[in-house]
Amino acid sequence: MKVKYFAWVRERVGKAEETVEPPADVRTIDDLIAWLSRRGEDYAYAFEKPKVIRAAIDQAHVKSDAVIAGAREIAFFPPMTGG
Amino acid sequence: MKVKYFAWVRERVGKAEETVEPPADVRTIDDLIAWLSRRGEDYAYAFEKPKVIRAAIDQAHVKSDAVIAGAREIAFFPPMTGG
Amino acid sequence: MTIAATIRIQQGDFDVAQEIARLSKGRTDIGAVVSFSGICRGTEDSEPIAALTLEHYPGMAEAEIKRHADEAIARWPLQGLTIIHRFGRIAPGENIVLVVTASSHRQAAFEAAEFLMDYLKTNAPFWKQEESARGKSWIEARSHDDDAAARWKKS
Amino acid sequence: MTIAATIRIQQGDFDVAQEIARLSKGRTDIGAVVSFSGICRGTEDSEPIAALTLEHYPGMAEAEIKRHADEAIARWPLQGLTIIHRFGRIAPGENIVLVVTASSHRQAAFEAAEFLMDYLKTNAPFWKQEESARGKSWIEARSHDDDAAARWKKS
Repeated sequence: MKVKYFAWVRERVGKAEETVEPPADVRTIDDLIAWLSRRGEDYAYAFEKPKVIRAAIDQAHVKSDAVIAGAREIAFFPPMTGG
Repeated sequence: MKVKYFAWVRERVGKAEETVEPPADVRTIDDLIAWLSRRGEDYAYAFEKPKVIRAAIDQAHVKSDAVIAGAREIAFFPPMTGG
Repeated sequence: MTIAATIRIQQGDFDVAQEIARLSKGRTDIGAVVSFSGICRGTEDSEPIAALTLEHYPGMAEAEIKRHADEAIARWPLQGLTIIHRFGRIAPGENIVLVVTASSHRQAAFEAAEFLMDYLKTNAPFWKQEESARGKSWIEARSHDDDAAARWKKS
Repeated sequence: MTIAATIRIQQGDFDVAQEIARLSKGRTDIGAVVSFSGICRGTEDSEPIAALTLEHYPGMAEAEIKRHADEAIARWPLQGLTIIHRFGRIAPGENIVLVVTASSHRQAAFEAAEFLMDYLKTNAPFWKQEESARGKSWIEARSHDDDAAARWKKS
Protein backbone atom coordinates (compact mmCIF):
# COMPACT_ATOMS: atom_id res chain seq x y z
CA MET A 1 0.00 0.00 0.00
CA LYS A 2 1.02 3.60 -0.57
CA VAL A 3 1.81 5.71 2.52
CA LYS A 4 1.93 9.51 2.34
CA TYR A 5 3.34 11.99 4.85
CA PHE A 6 2.57 15.68 5.17
CA ALA A 7 3.98 18.76 6.93
CA TRP A 8 6.39 17.98 9.80
CA VAL A 9 5.63 14.25 9.61
CA ARG A 10 6.91 14.38 6.02
CA GLU A 11 9.99 16.40 7.07
CA ARG A 12 10.86 14.01 9.90
CA VAL A 13 10.35 10.82 7.87
CA GLY A 14 12.37 12.46 5.10
CA LYS A 15 10.05 11.54 2.23
CA ALA A 16 6.61 12.50 0.93
CA GLU A 17 5.47 8.98 0.07
CA GLU A 18 6.51 5.38 -0.22
CA THR A 19 5.10 1.93 -0.82
CA VAL A 20 5.16 -0.47 2.13
CA GLU A 21 4.14 -4.10 2.67
CA PRO A 22 3.46 -4.52 6.38
CA PRO A 23 2.99 -8.07 7.71
CA ALA A 24 -0.53 -9.43 8.24
CA ASP A 25 -0.55 -8.77 11.98
CA VAL A 26 -0.42 -5.00 11.30
CA ARG A 27 -4.20 -4.55 11.31
CA THR A 28 -4.96 -0.97 12.38
CA ILE A 29 -3.59 2.56 11.99
CA ASP A 30 -2.11 2.19 15.52
CA ASP A 31 -0.37 -1.02 14.46
CA LEU A 32 0.96 0.63 11.30
CA ILE A 33 2.35 3.58 13.29
CA ALA A 34 4.11 1.16 15.68
CA TRP A 35 5.46 -0.88 12.77
CA LEU A 36 6.71 2.21 10.87
CA SER A 37 8.33 3.56 14.07
CA ARG A 38 10.55 0.46 14.21
CA ARG A 39 11.90 1.11 10.69
CA GLY A 40 14.46 3.67 11.81
CA GLU A 41 15.25 6.78 13.81
CA ASP A 42 13.56 9.16 11.35
CA TYR A 43 10.29 7.23 11.65
CA ALA A 44 10.62 6.93 15.41
CA TYR A 45 11.06 10.72 15.61
CA ALA A 46 8.09 11.41 13.28
CA PHE A 47 5.81 9.16 15.32
CA GLU A 48 7.25 9.84 18.78
CA LYS A 49 3.88 11.22 19.96
CA PRO A 50 1.37 8.94 18.20
CA LYS A 51 -1.58 10.76 19.84
CA VAL A 52 -0.97 13.97 17.89
CA ILE A 53 -0.72 12.17 14.53
CA ARG A 54 -3.81 12.26 12.33
CA ALA A 55 -4.49 9.61 9.69
CA ALA A 56 -6.53 9.19 6.53
CA ILE A 57 -7.38 6.03 4.63
CA ASP A 58 -8.10 6.55 0.94
CA GLN A 59 -8.40 10.31 1.53
CA ALA A 60 -10.93 10.18 4.37
CA HIS A 61 -10.12 10.98 8.02
CA VAL A 62 -10.04 7.89 10.27
CA LYS A 63 -9.41 7.20 13.94
CA SER A 64 -6.30 5.37 15.05
CA ASP A 65 -8.18 2.09 15.62
CA ALA A 66 -9.38 1.99 11.99
CA VAL A 67 -8.62 -1.25 10.13
CA ILE A 68 -6.24 -0.81 7.20
CA ALA A 69 -7.12 -3.95 5.24
CA GLY A 70 -7.93 -3.10 1.62
CA ALA A 71 -6.53 0.44 1.84
CA ARG A 72 -4.78 1.74 -1.28
CA GLU A 73 -3.46 4.95 0.26
CA ILE A 74 -2.81 5.80 3.90
CA ALA A 75 -1.68 9.27 4.98
CA PHE A 76 -0.16 10.58 8.22
CA PHE A 77 -0.03 14.24 9.16
CA PRO A 78 -0.21 16.71 12.07
CA PRO A 79 -3.48 18.42 13.09
CA MET A 80 -4.69 20.58 10.21
CA THR A 81 -4.10 24.34 10.20
CA GLY A 82 -5.87 25.49 7.04
CA GLY A 83 -8.40 28.25 6.59
CA MET B 1 -42.20 71.77 18.58
CA LYS B 2 -41.68 70.08 15.22
CA VAL B 3 -43.46 66.75 14.62
CA LYS B 4 -42.40 64.40 11.81
CA TYR B 5 -44.24 61.40 10.37
CA PHE B 6 -42.81 58.53 8.35
CA ALA B 7 -44.06 55.66 6.15
CA TRP B 8 -47.77 54.86 6.59
CA VAL B 9 -48.10 57.21 9.55
CA ARG B 10 -47.03 60.01 7.18
CA GLU B 11 -49.44 58.81 4.49
CA ARG B 12 -52.38 58.63 6.90
CA VAL B 13 -51.72 62.00 8.55
CA GLY B 14 -51.27 63.44 5.06
CA LYS B 15 -48.10 65.39 5.76
CA ALA B 16 -44.43 64.73 6.46
CA GLU B 17 -44.02 67.30 9.19
CA GLU B 18 -45.66 70.19 11.00
CA THR B 19 -45.16 72.49 13.97
CA VAL B 20 -47.53 72.02 16.91
CA GLU B 21 -48.04 73.75 20.25
CA PRO B 22 -49.72 71.23 22.56
CA PRO B 23 -51.11 72.51 25.91
CA ALA B 24 -49.04 72.07 29.06
CA ASP B 25 -50.97 68.98 30.24
CA VAL B 26 -49.65 67.03 27.22
CA ARG B 27 -46.60 65.66 29.04
CA THR B 28 -45.65 62.35 27.42
CA ILE B 29 -45.52 60.68 24.00
CA ASP B 30 -48.76 58.87 24.95
CA ASP B 31 -50.39 62.22 25.77
CA LEU B 32 -49.18 63.71 22.50
CA ILE B 33 -50.59 60.76 20.50
CA ALA B 34 -53.98 61.19 22.25
CA TRP B 35 -53.92 64.94 21.66
CA LEU B 36 -52.97 64.57 17.95
CA SER B 37 -55.65 61.89 17.48
CA ARG B 38 -58.30 64.45 18.44
CA ARG B 39 -57.18 66.86 15.70
CA GLY B 40 -59.12 65.11 12.93
CA GLU B 41 -60.01 61.88 11.19
CA ASP B 42 -56.66 61.58 9.41
CA TYR B 43 -54.82 61.73 12.73
CA ALA B 44 -57.30 59.37 14.40
CA TYR B 45 -56.70 56.87 11.57
CA ALA B 46 -52.89 57.22 11.75
CA PHE B 47 -52.88 56.64 15.51
CA GLU B 48 -55.78 54.16 15.73
CA LYS B 49 -53.45 51.49 17.16
CA PRO B 50 -51.12 53.51 19.40
CA LYS B 51 -49.27 50.36 20.52
CA VAL B 52 -47.74 49.77 17.07
CA ILE B 53 -46.53 53.36 16.74
CA ARG B 54 -42.83 53.99 17.48
CA ALA B 55 -41.57 57.40 18.55
CA ALA B 56 -38.31 59.32 18.63
CA ILE B 57 -37.43 62.50 20.50
CA ASP B 58 -34.63 64.54 18.93
CA GLN B 59 -33.72 61.58 16.71
CA ALA B 60 -33.41 58.96 19.46
CA HIS B 61 -35.87 56.11 20.05
CA VAL B 62 -38.06 56.60 23.14
CA LYS B 63 -40.83 54.67 24.89
CA SER B 64 -44.38 55.95 24.89
CA ASP B 65 -44.15 57.20 28.49
CA ALA B 66 -41.17 59.45 27.66
CA VAL B 67 -41.62 63.09 28.72
CA ILE B 68 -41.66 65.51 25.78
CA ALA B 69 -40.72 68.71 27.65
CA GLY B 70 -37.81 70.44 25.91
CA ALA B 71 -38.05 68.36 22.74
CA ARG B 72 -37.28 70.18 19.49
CA GLU B 73 -38.30 67.36 17.16
CA ILE B 74 -40.63 64.43 17.77
CA ALA B 75 -41.18 61.71 15.17
CA PHE B 76 -43.83 58.99 14.80
CA PHE B 77 -43.43 55.95 12.56
CA PRO B 78 -44.27 52.24 12.17
CA PRO B 79 -41.84 49.50 13.27
CA MET B 80 -38.68 49.75 11.18
CA THR B 81 -38.09 47.45 8.19
CA GLY B 82 -34.62 48.43 6.99
CA GLY B 83 -31.62 46.25 6.29
CA MET C 1 -6.32 51.50 18.85
CA THR C 2 -9.79 52.86 18.20
CA ILE C 3 -11.09 52.78 14.67
CA ALA C 4 -13.76 54.94 13.10
CA ALA C 5 -16.55 53.33 11.13
CA THR C 6 -17.42 54.54 7.64
CA ILE C 7 -21.18 55.10 7.46
CA ARG C 8 -23.01 56.19 4.33
CA ILE C 9 -26.73 56.63 3.72
CA GLN C 10 -27.14 57.14 0.01
CA GLN C 11 -29.52 56.85 -2.93
CA GLY C 12 -26.96 55.48 -5.39
CA ASP C 13 -25.53 51.99 -5.61
CA PHE C 14 -22.30 50.88 -3.97
CA ASP C 15 -19.45 48.62 -5.07
CA VAL C 16 -18.91 45.73 -2.66
CA ALA C 17 -15.45 44.96 -4.05
CA GLN C 18 -14.27 48.54 -3.64
CA GLU C 19 -15.51 48.69 -0.04
CA ILE C 20 -13.79 45.40 0.87
CA ALA C 21 -10.56 46.59 -0.77
CA ARG C 22 -10.71 49.94 1.02
CA LEU C 23 -10.66 48.17 4.41
CA SER C 24 -7.98 45.59 3.70
CA LYS C 25 -5.71 46.83 0.92
CA GLY C 26 -2.04 47.26 1.81
CA ARG C 27 -2.59 46.14 5.40
CA THR C 28 -0.95 43.15 7.05
CA ASP C 29 -2.73 43.25 10.43
CA ILE C 30 -6.11 42.03 9.18
CA GLY C 31 -6.76 38.30 9.15
CA ALA C 32 -10.45 38.22 8.28
CA VAL C 33 -12.85 40.34 6.24
CA VAL C 34 -16.58 39.55 6.29
CA SER C 35 -18.99 41.28 3.94
CA PHE C 36 -22.77 41.09 4.00
CA SER C 37 -24.73 42.40 1.02
CA GLY C 38 -28.50 42.64 1.28
CA ILE C 39 -30.08 42.46 -2.16
CA CYS C 40 -33.64 43.31 -3.29
CA ARG C 41 -35.48 40.07 -4.06
CA GLY C 42 -38.02 39.77 -6.85
CA THR C 43 -40.65 38.36 -4.49
CA GLU C 44 -42.11 39.21 -1.08
CA ASP C 45 -44.03 36.38 0.61
CA SER C 46 -43.98 34.46 -2.71
CA GLU C 47 -45.63 37.38 -4.59
CA PRO C 48 -43.62 38.96 -7.43
CA ILE C 49 -42.72 42.60 -6.83
CA ALA C 50 -41.67 45.32 -9.28
CA ALA C 51 -39.52 47.27 -6.83
CA LEU C 52 -39.00 48.38 -3.25
CA THR C 53 -38.98 51.99 -2.14
CA LEU C 54 -37.02 52.72 1.01
CA GLU C 55 -37.97 55.73 3.10
CA HIS C 56 -35.66 56.85 5.90
CA TYR C 57 -35.40 59.46 8.62
CA PRO C 58 -32.45 61.65 7.59
CA GLY C 59 -30.22 62.55 10.51
CA MET C 60 -31.63 59.92 12.82
CA ALA C 61 -30.64 57.11 10.43
CA GLU C 62 -27.00 58.23 10.51
CA ALA C 63 -27.08 58.73 14.31
CA GLU C 64 -28.72 55.33 15.00
CA ILE C 65 -26.29 53.48 12.76
CA LYS C 66 -23.33 55.33 14.26
CA ARG C 67 -24.45 54.31 17.78
CA HIS C 68 -24.59 50.66 16.75
CA ALA C 69 -21.29 50.89 14.89
CA ASP C 70 -19.67 52.32 18.03
CA GLU C 71 -21.17 49.50 20.09
CA ALA C 72 -19.77 46.91 17.66
CA ILE C 73 -16.33 48.55 17.84
CA ALA C 74 -16.49 48.44 21.66
CA ARG C 75 -17.61 44.80 21.76
CA TRP C 76 -15.40 43.19 19.12
CA PRO C 77 -11.71 43.73 18.19
CA LEU C 78 -12.38 45.30 14.78
CA GLN C 79 -9.79 46.91 12.54
CA GLY C 80 -12.24 48.25 10.00
CA LEU C 81 -16.00 48.72 9.65
CA THR C 82 -18.12 50.03 6.78
CA ILE C 83 -21.92 50.33 6.72
CA ILE C 84 -23.80 51.58 3.67
CA HIS C 85 -27.62 51.74 3.46
CA ARG C 86 -29.46 52.89 0.35
CA PHE C 87 -32.81 54.69 0.18
CA GLY C 88 -35.22 55.47 -2.66
CA ARG C 89 -36.52 53.08 -5.33
CA ILE C 90 -34.58 49.83 -5.66
CA ALA C 91 -35.30 47.17 -8.31
CA PRO C 92 -35.00 43.39 -7.79
CA GLY C 93 -31.38 42.26 -8.00
CA GLU C 94 -30.06 45.64 -6.81
CA ASN C 95 -28.11 46.18 -3.59
CA ILE C 96 -29.88 47.57 -0.51
CA VAL C 97 -27.38 47.38 2.31
CA LEU C 98 -23.73 46.52 2.93
CA VAL C 99 -21.80 45.74 6.10
CA VAL C 100 -18.06 45.00 5.93
CA THR C 101 -16.05 44.09 9.02
CA ALA C 102 -12.30 43.54 9.26
CA SER C 103 -10.54 41.91 12.20
CA SER C 104 -7.57 39.74 13.15
CA HIS C 105 -10.09 37.17 14.31
CA ARG C 106 -12.65 35.52 12.09
CA GLN C 107 -15.28 35.08 14.79
CA ALA C 108 -15.15 38.79 15.69
CA ALA C 109 -15.62 39.74 12.04
CA PHE C 110 -18.59 37.37 11.67
CA GLU C 111 -20.29 38.29 14.93
CA ALA C 112 -19.97 42.05 14.47
CA ALA C 113 -21.43 41.82 10.95
CA GLU C 114 -24.38 39.73 12.18
CA PHE C 115 -24.99 42.04 15.13
CA LEU C 116 -25.07 45.08 12.85
CA MET C 117 -27.39 43.45 10.31
CA ASP C 118 -29.80 42.34 13.05
CA TYR C 119 -29.91 45.91 14.38
CA LEU C 120 -30.29 47.50 10.96
CA LYS C 121 -33.30 45.23 10.35
CA THR C 122 -35.09 46.22 13.53
CA ASN C 123 -33.81 49.58 14.81
CA ALA C 124 -32.50 51.72 11.97
CA PRO C 125 -35.23 54.18 10.87
CA PHE C 126 -35.87 52.81 7.38
CA TRP C 127 -39.20 51.59 5.99
CA LYS C 128 -39.73 49.44 2.93
CA GLN C 129 -42.68 49.81 0.60
CA GLU C 130 -43.24 47.22 -2.11
CA GLU C 131 -44.71 47.77 -5.56
CA SER C 132 -46.56 44.85 -7.10
CA ALA C 133 -49.46 44.14 -9.45
CA ARG C 134 -51.74 44.80 -6.47
CA GLY C 135 -50.34 48.32 -5.95
CA LYS C 136 -48.09 49.69 -3.24
CA SER C 137 -47.98 48.47 0.33
CA TRP C 138 -45.73 48.86 3.34
CA ILE C 139 -43.80 45.78 4.38
CA GLU C 140 -44.56 44.71 7.92
CA ALA C 141 -41.90 44.16 10.54
CA ARG C 142 -41.21 40.51 11.32
CA SER C 143 -41.03 39.09 14.79
CA HIS C 144 -38.18 36.74 13.85
CA ASP C 145 -36.09 39.83 13.07
CA ASP C 146 -36.82 41.13 16.57
CA ASP C 147 -35.80 37.75 18.00
CA ALA C 148 -32.55 37.85 16.02
CA ALA C 149 -31.77 41.34 17.35
CA ALA C 150 -32.66 40.38 20.95
CA ARG C 151 -29.92 37.73 21.14
CA TRP C 152 -27.28 40.51 21.28
CA LYS C 153 -28.78 42.21 24.36
CA LYS C 154 -26.47 42.04 27.31
CA SER C 155 -28.18 40.47 30.30
CA MET D 1 -33.68 22.94 -5.97
CA THR D 2 -30.24 21.53 -5.26
CA ILE D 3 -27.27 23.72 -5.99
CA ALA D 4 -23.69 22.67 -6.67
CA ALA D 5 -20.88 24.35 -4.81
CA THR D 6 -17.91 25.78 -6.70
CA ILE D 7 -14.72 24.51 -5.04
CA ARG D 8 -11.23 25.49 -6.11
CA ILE D 9 -7.86 24.59 -4.59
CA GLN D 10 -5.32 26.76 -6.33
CA GLN D 11 -1.90 28.34 -6.06
CA GLY D 12 -2.88 31.68 -7.61
CA ASP D 13 -4.84 34.52 -6.05
CA PHE D 14 -8.60 34.99 -6.39
CA ASP D 15 -10.80 38.03 -6.89
CA VAL D 16 -13.39 38.37 -4.10
CA ALA D 17 -15.51 40.80 -6.12
CA GLN D 18 -15.67 38.51 -9.12
CA GLU D 19 -16.68 35.54 -6.96
CA ILE D 20 -19.45 37.52 -5.23
CA ALA D 21 -20.71 38.79 -8.59
CA ARG D 22 -20.69 35.30 -10.10
CA LEU D 23 -23.12 34.08 -7.40
CA SER D 24 -25.53 37.00 -7.41
CA LYS D 25 -25.38 38.78 -10.78
CA GLY D 26 -28.63 38.88 -12.73
CA ARG D 27 -30.54 36.93 -10.07
CA THR D 28 -33.56 38.18 -8.18
CA ASP D 29 -34.05 35.25 -5.78
CA ILE D 30 -31.04 36.00 -3.57
CA GLY D 31 -31.54 38.30 -0.60
CA ALA D 32 -28.23 37.94 1.16
CA VAL D 33 -24.62 37.32 0.14
CA VAL D 34 -21.97 36.78 2.81
CA SER D 35 -18.28 36.63 1.93
CA PHE D 36 -15.42 35.66 4.20
CA SER D 37 -11.85 36.37 3.11
CA GLY D 38 -9.01 34.99 5.17
CA ILE D 39 -5.87 37.08 4.72
CA CYS D 40 -2.25 36.35 5.64
CA ARG D 41 -1.27 38.51 8.60
CA GLY D 42 2.19 39.98 9.04
CA THR D 43 2.52 38.54 12.54
CA GLU D 44 1.95 35.18 14.26
CA ASP D 45 1.70 35.33 18.08
CA SER D 46 3.03 38.94 17.91
CA GLU D 47 6.18 37.88 15.99
CA PRO D 48 6.66 39.37 12.52
CA ILE D 49 6.62 36.80 9.72
CA ALA D 50 7.95 37.04 6.15
CA ALA D 51 5.43 34.63 4.62
CA LEU D 52 3.32 31.53 5.11
CA THR D 53 3.68 28.39 3.04
CA LEU D 54 0.58 26.22 2.79
CA GLU D 55 1.00 22.53 2.13
CA HIS D 56 -2.07 20.46 1.23
CA TYR D 57 -3.09 16.91 0.43
CA PRO D 58 -4.20 17.02 -3.21
CA GLY D 59 -7.32 15.00 -3.83
CA MET D 60 -8.26 14.69 -0.19
CA ALA D 61 -8.47 18.50 0.18
CA GLU D 62 -11.05 18.70 -2.62
CA ALA D 63 -12.97 15.68 -1.29
CA GLU D 64 -13.04 16.98 2.31
CA ILE D 65 -14.17 20.43 1.28
CA LYS D 66 -16.82 18.97 -1.03
CA ARG D 67 -18.20 16.86 1.83
CA HIS D 68 -18.53 19.93 4.02
CA ALA D 69 -19.99 22.00 1.20
CA ASP D 70 -22.63 19.30 0.64
CA GLU D 71 -23.39 19.27 4.36
CA ALA D 72 -23.84 23.06 4.34
CA ILE D 73 -26.17 22.81 1.33
CA ALA D 74 -28.22 20.16 3.15
CA ARG D 75 -28.43 22.17 6.40
CA TRP D 76 -29.10 25.68 5.12
CA PRO D 77 -31.29 27.00 2.26
CA LEU D 78 -28.42 28.19 0.06
CA GLN D 79 -28.72 29.44 -3.49
CA GLY D 80 -25.01 29.67 -4.15
CA LEU D 81 -21.76 28.57 -2.51
CA THR D 82 -18.14 29.15 -3.49
CA ILE D 83 -15.06 27.95 -1.59
CA ILE D 84 -11.52 28.76 -2.71
CA HIS D 85 -8.39 27.75 -0.79
CA ARG D 86 -4.88 28.66 -1.90
CA PHE D 87 -1.69 26.69 -1.35
CA GLY D 88 2.00 27.52 -1.76
CA ARG D 89 3.86 30.59 -0.50
CA ILE D 90 1.65 33.49 0.56
CA ALA D 91 2.95 36.89 1.69
CA PRO D 92 1.38 39.09 4.40
CA GLY D 93 -1.64 40.97 3.05
CA GLU D 94 -2.39 38.29 0.45
CA ASN D 95 -5.58 36.20 0.36
CA ILE D 96 -5.55 32.64 1.73
CA VAL D 97 -9.15 31.46 1.67
CA LEU D 98 -12.57 32.60 0.47
CA VAL D 99 -16.08 31.41 1.32
CA VAL D 100 -19.09 33.05 -0.35
CA THR D 101 -22.66 32.03 0.51
CA ALA D 102 -25.88 33.26 -1.12
CA SER D 103 -29.35 32.73 0.30
CA SER D 104 -32.80 34.31 0.56
CA HIS D 105 -32.21 34.47 4.31
CA ARG D 106 -29.40 36.40 5.93
CA GLN D 107 -29.00 34.05 8.88
CA ALA D 108 -28.59 31.03 6.59
CA ALA D 109 -25.91 32.87 4.62
CA PHE D 110 -24.04 33.87 7.80
CA GLU D 111 -24.30 30.48 9.52
CA ALA D 112 -23.26 28.44 6.48
CA ALA D 113 -20.18 30.66 5.95
CA GLU D 114 -19.17 30.36 9.62
CA PHE D 115 -19.72 26.60 9.62
CA LEU D 116 -17.52 26.19 6.54
CA MET D 117 -14.74 28.41 7.89
CA ASP D 118 -14.72 26.55 11.21
CA TYR D 119 -14.39 23.25 9.36
CA LEU D 120 -11.72 24.51 6.97
CA LYS D 121 -9.66 25.60 9.98
CA THR D 122 -9.79 22.22 11.68
CA ASN D 123 -10.57 19.48 9.15
CA ALA D 124 -9.40 20.43 5.69
CA PRO D 125 -5.97 18.84 5.05
CA PHE D 126 -3.87 22.02 4.86
CA TRP D 127 -0.84 22.87 6.98
CA LYS D 128 0.70 26.29 7.46
CA GLN D 129 4.41 26.86 7.85
CA GLU D 130 5.66 30.31 8.83
CA GLU D 131 8.89 31.98 7.76
CA SER D 132 10.39 34.46 10.20
CA ALA D 133 13.76 35.79 11.30
CA ARG D 134 14.05 32.63 13.43
CA GLY D 135 13.63 30.33 10.42
CA LYS D 136 10.73 28.16 9.32
CA SER D 137 8.30 26.49 11.67
CA TRP D 138 4.96 24.73 11.43
CA ILE D 139 2.02 26.56 12.96
CA GLU D 140 0.30 24.57 15.69
CA ALA D 141 -3.40 23.83 15.69
CA ARG D 142 -5.39 25.87 18.19
CA SER D 143 -7.87 24.41 20.59
CA HIS D 144 -10.22 27.38 20.21
CA ASP D 145 -10.55 26.48 16.52
CA ASP D 146 -11.60 22.96 17.55
CA ASP D 147 -14.12 24.45 19.96
CA ALA D 148 -15.52 26.66 17.20
CA ALA D 149 -15.90 23.65 14.89
CA ALA D 150 -17.50 21.51 17.62
CA ARG D 151 -20.48 23.88 18.01
CA TRP D 152 -21.84 22.68 14.64
CA LYS D 153 -21.93 19.00 15.66
CA LYS D 154 -25.45 17.69 15.73
CA SER D 155 -26.24 16.14 19.08
